[in-house]
Amino acid sequence: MSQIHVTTTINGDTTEYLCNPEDTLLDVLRDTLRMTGTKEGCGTGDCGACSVTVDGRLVCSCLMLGAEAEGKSVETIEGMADGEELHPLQTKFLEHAALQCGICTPGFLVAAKSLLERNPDPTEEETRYWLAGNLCRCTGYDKIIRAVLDTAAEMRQEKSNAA
Amino acid sequence: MVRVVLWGSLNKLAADRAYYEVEAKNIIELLRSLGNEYPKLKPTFDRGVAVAIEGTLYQDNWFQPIPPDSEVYVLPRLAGG
Amino acid sequence: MPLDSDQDTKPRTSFKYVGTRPIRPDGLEKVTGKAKFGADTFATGMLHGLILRSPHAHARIKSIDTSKAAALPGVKAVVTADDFKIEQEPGEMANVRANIMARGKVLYDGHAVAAVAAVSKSVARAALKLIKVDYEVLPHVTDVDEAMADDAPLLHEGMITEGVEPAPTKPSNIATRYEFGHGDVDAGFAKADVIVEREFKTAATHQGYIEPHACLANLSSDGSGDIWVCTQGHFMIRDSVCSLLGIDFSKVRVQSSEIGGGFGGKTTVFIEPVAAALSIKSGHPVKIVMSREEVFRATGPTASSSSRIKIGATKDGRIVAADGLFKYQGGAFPGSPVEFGAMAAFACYDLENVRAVGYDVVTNRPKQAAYRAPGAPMACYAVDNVIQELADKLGMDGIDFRLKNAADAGTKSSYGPVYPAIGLKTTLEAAKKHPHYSAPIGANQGRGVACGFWFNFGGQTSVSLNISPDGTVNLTTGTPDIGGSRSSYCLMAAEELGIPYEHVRASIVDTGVIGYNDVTDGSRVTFAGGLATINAARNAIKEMCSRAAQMWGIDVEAVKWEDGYAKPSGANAGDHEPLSLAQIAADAPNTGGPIAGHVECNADGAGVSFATHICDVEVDRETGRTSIKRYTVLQDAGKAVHPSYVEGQYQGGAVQGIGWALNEEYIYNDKGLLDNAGFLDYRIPVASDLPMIDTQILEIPNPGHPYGVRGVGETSIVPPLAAVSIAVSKAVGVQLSELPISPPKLLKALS
Amino acid sequence: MRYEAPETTADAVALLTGEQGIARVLAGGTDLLVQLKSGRLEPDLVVDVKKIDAMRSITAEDGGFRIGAGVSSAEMSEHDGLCAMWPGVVEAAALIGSTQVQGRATMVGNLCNASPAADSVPAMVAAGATIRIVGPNGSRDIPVENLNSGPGKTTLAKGELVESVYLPARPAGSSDAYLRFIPRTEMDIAVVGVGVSLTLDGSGTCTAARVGLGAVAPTVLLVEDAAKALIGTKCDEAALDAAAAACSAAANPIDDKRGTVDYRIKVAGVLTRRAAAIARDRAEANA
Repeated sequence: MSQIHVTTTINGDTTEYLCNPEDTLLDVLRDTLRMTGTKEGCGTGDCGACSVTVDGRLVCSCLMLGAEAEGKSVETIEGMADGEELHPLQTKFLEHAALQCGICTPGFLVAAKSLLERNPDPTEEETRYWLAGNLCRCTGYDKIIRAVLDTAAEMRQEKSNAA
Repeated sequence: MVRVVLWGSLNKLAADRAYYEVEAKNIIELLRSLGNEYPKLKPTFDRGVAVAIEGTLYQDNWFQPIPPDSEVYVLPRLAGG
Repeated sequence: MPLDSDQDTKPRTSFKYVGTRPIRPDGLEKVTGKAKFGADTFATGMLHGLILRSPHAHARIKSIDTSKAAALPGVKAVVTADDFKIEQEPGEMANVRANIMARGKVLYDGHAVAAVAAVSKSVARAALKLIKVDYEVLPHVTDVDEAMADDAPLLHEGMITEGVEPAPTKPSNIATRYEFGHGDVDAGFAKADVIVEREFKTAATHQGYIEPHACLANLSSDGSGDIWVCTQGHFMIRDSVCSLLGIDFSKVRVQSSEIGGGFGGKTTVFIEPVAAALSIKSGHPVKIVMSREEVFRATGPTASSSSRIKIGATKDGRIVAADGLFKYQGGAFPGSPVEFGAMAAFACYDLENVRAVGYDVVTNRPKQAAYRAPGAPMACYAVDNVIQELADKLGMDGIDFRLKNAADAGTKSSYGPVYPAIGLKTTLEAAKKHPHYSAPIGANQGRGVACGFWFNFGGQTSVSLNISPDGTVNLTTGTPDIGGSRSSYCLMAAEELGIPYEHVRASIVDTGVIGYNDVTDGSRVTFAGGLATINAARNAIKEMCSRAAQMWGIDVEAVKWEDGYAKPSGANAGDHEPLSLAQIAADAPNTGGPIAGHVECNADGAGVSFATHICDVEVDRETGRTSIKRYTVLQDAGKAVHPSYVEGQYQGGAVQGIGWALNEEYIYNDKGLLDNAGFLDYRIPVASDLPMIDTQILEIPNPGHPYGVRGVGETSIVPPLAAVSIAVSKAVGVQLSELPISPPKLLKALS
Repeated sequence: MRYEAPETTADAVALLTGEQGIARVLAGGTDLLVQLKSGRLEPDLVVDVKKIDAMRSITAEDGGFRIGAGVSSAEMSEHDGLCAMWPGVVEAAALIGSTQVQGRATMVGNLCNASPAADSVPAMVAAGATIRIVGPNGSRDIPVENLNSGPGKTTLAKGELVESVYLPARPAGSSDAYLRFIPRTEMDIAVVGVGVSLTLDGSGTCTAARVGLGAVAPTVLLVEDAAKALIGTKCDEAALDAAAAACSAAANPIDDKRGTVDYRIKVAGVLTRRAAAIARDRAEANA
């Protein structure tokens, strides 16, 4: 079984790897590139723990082949903070105690970031539906939703201050 | 003397009494003397039980003192999630 | 364990750090993706392990031929039950041995039969296909009532029911009978003006942790080496693996990874002994990561239940007798939590005459594992439904009726002991006062109130607290942090030492570097670990005071510790400049060497815990769909060390209970095979299913803890089953008696 | 397994035709990769069609829209013209799985997976959508309801694939709606799904209607009796009830882990009434 050579961009860096045709993007991220921030909770697109964005589009990396990433731009949790500067969502998740065990946290953060990029002022209902594909079994979602809404409010405030 | 109450189904393995009068200063003495008097209790005691002394549950501490003339309860060993 | 004699045993009430909401010490790693969970480590030369599982619910294994698999290039080891030779005493460890690798018979769909270790996942997958197992399929049973029938297929020929006198002569699927209670229920019912009797059923549910089981075993041929694993207890993993493989405990160092949820499901072994055996046999590190399908088919869901409840009361609303029969199936081996269910069932009420009988039954399902307040939710669900029906029949408000019969300090509990100070009435009174309880209810909506109880316990705990030269503190223990316990440890250590929270760092360390710790379960960690932390800090303070005493040339009795400083105290102490913890730490090399405080203890004195929940639902009468409109949790925490994580426990438990009530269930087809082994059809609540979960923390100090702390992790899953069920019954005007209340079931009840 | 990502439909057809073993088309992959993961499917060739321009776009055509086989439901939701003309089809596609899944899943993939419970299919059937099939013998257009022959079975011949789906132009006073029932609010497979498309004249009388019904038979049904019950009426309560009764009558479901026969029959009617009312109100707004 011959491997496929893939050139892609991950968190802004050009990255090359060899993968088997049946390897998912998640397999490549975790096992080949050892970027284990992206988690596998189900492998069937039902839990969202493996959320990443591909060309700005939120997807489950377990439902995409590694070979499909050729020429694309992939963003993962490892690229969310800017050096030592956390993304506001990361800060708010800590402040609101929006994580207990933390296994679903990377997926929630990546998915929530994608929401706020499209909709800087989501309602609670819009937020809950956008994140419905991200399962959390610890928190009952309450503090996660609050953290996302609070981040959105703060980011809007900063934007208006900057303007 | 200590008054010992065994949980229902364990009680039936002993003498099916409301309570048992036992001479014991701590948990291990209590379990030993009950076990010697009613050998059918031993396997359960060996697997582990909890003992409630004045409302507090003790699972392992053999030497936990039992106040004289107090009433204690022998219960299944607890587990949790 | 006894507190230091010089400490007063009355719980402390004023705090500087405890009760605040600082950022957890492990937070940064978890929001940046750096935190290492079970599947996140790799070893040089690592092999991939895969497990072959039974396609049958019940079958005799006539033969297993692994030769073709072993011969496949890239396969380095194959194991079967024959590789677990060490005989175990009859009991739990023997059952675990037969569960991790089937012996003679497969007892459920997904039961492990063989395992391989290979250079890649694809080679391992190919190898599994080459293993030939010859099965003789046997009749199966998965329902608890059917399993108790005389003609039911027997899982364990020769299993005689325990707890029955005289012992039965005929084997059955009933492992044990339990009975609890006091008084004379028949005499009690004779005094009753109103009696309600009803039968209930609940489905088996899974803990549903998002992280599948994963481990990496790296053992040498003599059994020595390391295991990395996601677990609620790495000492338990070490002891189990070593017992099953005949290895000295001291040869194996087990490190728990960050754990992606457990809820009781990671308090036993499944893949770890298999990975260890494969590693020894192959001479390579072996990593096994379960698929989600394996998690559902082959780990430990909780029991399904069938129960009958009969409660009688007088016109004035006083309960005179309560009788409960509880039948739990805990899968293929004895050990369902029915005794805890029977003990907890009536624990919320002050009863003169009470009896609870429980049957532990085996069926062709995976061996159950603990799930948050094991056994209590389904029992309290049945009881509180009948309690509410009684209140309605008596024309009494549900909370008033519960208050009138609520257990309190001095009540002889339904399971035996007399309660010390407890918080049930406080939660009921708070619920009655809560605006939620008086808010208007719309059309097709209903409101349910229910109470819940859990025992809580302490257990074996070791904590080391080391003072660093710069005056910061390393706190190490061995109970995996499943939901923020490291921040609670740091808060309690900071409180005791009088230094900032940020100066204390807590870590969970491996079995080679700290004393024994029981698993993280029973809501024990913040209570027991906290108790040990506080006493470790007190031991360190004693040492620091004696160092100060030597510096000042005075008696140690003349030194007191205050706000992080050693200070001279008393008339003859003399006038000395107080010494800070940092100063004492800096001088340590010259004053006697390193300063530390250690505690190895068995922490008893955990206080029982109670909660009351209020739930509003709305039902679509045309489709049978139920939605949760509003939910409020009121629970006693003793003392909330980090309130945010206490609220998180309340909210998480409530939502797991909501899932149990509405949509979660193990569905078996007519072949006895699991039909919904995935998150698609095993339907745990998603964000859009829920409102915010309001919480109210009540603090009735636990006399058994220096800060009054009680465990809070488990009780919150107990009330929701009844609260939701009662709310739906009220919304539709039909008394429901089966969980989950899935739409087809509810629509059927409505027609 | 081989992975190929051709840049023309012709190359894709050639690859599929040339493969001796099992060949599968990869569009969104949200069903295919689950089958790969479970081991139920072990194809020798997977042909990724997302590099084929013709399959990547939504294009206006004869007053309607042609949607390429590689277009995700998220992309559909972002297309204003499509949302205005076929809101029911778009909302159906936007119900497939989670936000993450909608970033990949395609309507053609949803159709070719041949699940009777596929969300977008009843809406496409109601819309009178046609699909363009390309194969070794050229291309042909067929009604969407004619593609599937049973659960997991299509009528595609060796080497054929679906290149696009076409949603026709609509007269004024037209609209559509899709409703499905699931136990949760998201993430479930439809227990029943109903798509209704209709046209009202100036007086509010229904002049044309189509009703698609999913998850109650081996394939998605076009329920003509339900359409008849609406045509010629003002889609009042009586007409909606008649349409509902027609769908309940047409339903021929099974008992499974997601629902019972009785349940699906009853809910098929309930959703028909609700979806038809939404379509009617939308159509009035377009009049």
